[in-house]
Amino acid sequence: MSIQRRTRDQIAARVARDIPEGAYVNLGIGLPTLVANHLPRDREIFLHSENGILGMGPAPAKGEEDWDLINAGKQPVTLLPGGAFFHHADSFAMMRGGHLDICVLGAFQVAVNGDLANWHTGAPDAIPAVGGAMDLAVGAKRTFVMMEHLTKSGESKLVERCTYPLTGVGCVKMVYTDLATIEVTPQGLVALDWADGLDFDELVRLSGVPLRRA
Amino acid sequence: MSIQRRTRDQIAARVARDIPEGAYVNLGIGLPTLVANHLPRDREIFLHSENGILGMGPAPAKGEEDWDLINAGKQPVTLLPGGAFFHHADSFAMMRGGHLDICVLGAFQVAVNGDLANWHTGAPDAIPAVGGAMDLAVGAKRTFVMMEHLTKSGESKLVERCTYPLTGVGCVKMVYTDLATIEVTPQGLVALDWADGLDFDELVRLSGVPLRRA
Amino acid sequence: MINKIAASAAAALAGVRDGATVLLGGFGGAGMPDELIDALIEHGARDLVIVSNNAGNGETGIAALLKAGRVRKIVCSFPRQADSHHFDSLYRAGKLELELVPQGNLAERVRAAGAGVGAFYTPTGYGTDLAKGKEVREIGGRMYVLEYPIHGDLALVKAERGDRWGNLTYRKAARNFGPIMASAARCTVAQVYETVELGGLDPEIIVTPGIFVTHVVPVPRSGAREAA
Amino acid sequence: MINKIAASAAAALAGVRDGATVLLGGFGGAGMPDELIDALIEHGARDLVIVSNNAGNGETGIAALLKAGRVRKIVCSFPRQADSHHFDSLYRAGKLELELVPQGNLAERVRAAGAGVGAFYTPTGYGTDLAKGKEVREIGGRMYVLEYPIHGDLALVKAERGDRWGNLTYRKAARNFGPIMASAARCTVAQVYETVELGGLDPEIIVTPGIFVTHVVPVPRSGAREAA
Repeated sequence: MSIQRRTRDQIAARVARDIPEGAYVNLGIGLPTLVANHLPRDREIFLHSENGILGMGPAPAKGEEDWDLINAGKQPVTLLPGGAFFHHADSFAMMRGGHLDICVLGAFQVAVNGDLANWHTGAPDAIPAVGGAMDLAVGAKRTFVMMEHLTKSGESKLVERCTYPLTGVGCVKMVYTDLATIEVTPQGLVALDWADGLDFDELVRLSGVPLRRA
Repeated sequence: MSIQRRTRDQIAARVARDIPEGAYVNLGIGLPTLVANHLPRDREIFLHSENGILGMGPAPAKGEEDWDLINAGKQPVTLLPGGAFFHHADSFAMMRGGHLDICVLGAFQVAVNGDLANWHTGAPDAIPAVGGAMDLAVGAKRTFVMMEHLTKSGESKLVERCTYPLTGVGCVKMVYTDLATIEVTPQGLVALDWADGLDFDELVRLSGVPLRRA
Repeated sequence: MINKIAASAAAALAGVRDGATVLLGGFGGAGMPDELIDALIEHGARDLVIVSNNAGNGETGIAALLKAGRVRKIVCSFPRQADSHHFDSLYRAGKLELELVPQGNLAERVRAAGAGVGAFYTPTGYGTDLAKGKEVREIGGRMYVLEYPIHGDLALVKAERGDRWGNLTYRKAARNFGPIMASAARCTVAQVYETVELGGLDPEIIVTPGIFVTHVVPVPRSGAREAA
Repeated sequence: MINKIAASAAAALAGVRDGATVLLGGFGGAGMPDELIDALIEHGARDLVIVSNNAGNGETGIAALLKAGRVRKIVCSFPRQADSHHFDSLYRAGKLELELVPQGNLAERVRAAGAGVGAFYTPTGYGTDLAKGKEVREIGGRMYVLEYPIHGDLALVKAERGDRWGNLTYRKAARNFGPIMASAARCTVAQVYETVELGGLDPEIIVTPGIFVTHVVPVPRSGAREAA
């Protein structure tokens, strides 16, 4: 059987499974925003947006957009009944103060010790932009990463040591990819589950770093 | 002519003369609260209370007291139209951040360099209580002191060096007493005006510290 | 469904342990969570560290907690009041430790705990006995004292209205320390006079978002104390 | 009588000097004081240091200020956007200095300026290139970076309603950086869609009290830009 790589929606659904009712969660821009579509409707989860929103709801219907009500990616959103607005210092106090249970971020690389690189390729001509990534990475109680397992050229994004500039030191707790779900533990990386048709040894080979079974 | 000591109300009125329209002002507990009664009605002045009020109005009519609306001395007050409530961190940010133009405090002693002692006699059996005095003393743009010139035993409260524990270092700009109005300058104390019937040389003698005429 | 509205104050405080650091909202009587303090006395926890602006007066609230002998230490700015006799006598007898903190440093230290700030430089208190032994630094020609956050195990606050997600509004100057105390504890319990449906609080006027609140305890608006 | 409502944006900005540090509210387009930025361009001040979350996109707001060649340096967290071509080309040509700051450190540094905090220890950025050369310290087993306040000569913010004392309310997530920027500058100018009589804003819902505001500039709600 060939490897059944998980689609972006399947990865998002896998992340959603690990978000319990009542959790305060920040979904980073890009891939992580997909997770919102997979949170079960019967589970109350509080979505935080760095620009001063708690209780963020889904995108508005076409024609109903309010440009004073946007998310971190500057896309229109809605507010659930029970939601609240606050200013930026208060919003980042929620992160830095450890009040968010989970944040989900994209990544270029995750190291075996939980180091995260997701903001800058380090290329000399790249225009750097960090936004709230560094605050989220170290502020949330648990930082989840959602990413493709391999780069376009086939290299593993799980690394011994990040070669891209760091976003945070030792901050990643879980990694969700198209190939596997991996927990970062003090004893190293532990694979919890992996794609259908993928052999564990093959996962280790593709990952290029030590990996244990749960 | 004998010395016409200024009454508490006369001192308060003298302080009020130096508070311009539009000033943001905190009146400390005790003697300084009298100043509010002497602010001209045609002058808009913003009174701040440390417990989260800006735009504080006069005491309510008897029977109209609202115990959720009290001043720093825990006495019932009112709120003017245009007033606002905020929490304690924001309230002290207004002080510490230099947003108050003037605060008026009582004092045990003021030193020639502007050091202030007003929170503790240092007596071994005294129960210390500092409240917001230290924050106000160093936070306001200009700190005014309102006090009796002499202690009950006739010693000057203007001193070369405070013997009571300090509230703030070099923070006092003006001193208003029953005998005189004195400015604290980098070149020393300067008497701006003094009580009727009081000779300047007598004021210097009573003060016990170097004093210049304006 | 998330419902933070507790069955009772006792239920909300069931997990409190001996030795806990308890942050209390309130300035004088305004915003003082009297009913929650009564429940804390009922609960029986001992060796508490109390962080609040005042040290109680009369016979209720913090004074009652002191009288019951439950407090090991109090961190506050203004313990001395007209009728703070329970504090006064325990303090004079050496039975109560006091950490006196300038009010703005108290507020900022609590805010720092809630905001994840490791420490901060404040101009308040520099050169005074209350900064003795503390690290100082000159920044931009001005002298500052290094102060550290005050974290709570428990915060008790009095709000006006709340909903099942824990969102709170306050009333007038009873707001005072409530919002920052609520942000700085592992468990925050708020007493409210009114609970409303989700969406019943305008999202523009929520002062404490529910993320800072663990339990909401409704109390009657006109208790015996109010009538007294 | 105190009346902070200005005759025009131009009048409110008359005192701006070359080289000023200008704090701008807004996150993307929400809360961006476009009309005040237009007036700042009209005013002609040069060599400005701009502090804002983004570095402008399209042809309006900060992008227009950049295009007009008035900015020497920009302090922000997220300059790169889909159509941030004016920033991109100036930056690549070495004509614009960039200080990149993690968004939460940016917010906290501005808040510290408004609150009179001399410096603070933040966990954000520790061990990264953005903390290179900065002082670090271990506090309670965690590593922190020392960050300093960002003071402004001028702050421009977009609010929703204001009164003649300068009290402000905001609308939804357009609040973002507005309140902290307003608190951190020597002169703060707020554009509002509506001015109300004193007392027309509920004292419980005023987000920026007038103490932080120098001038209030009414602007029409449905300008050409909104309709575009």
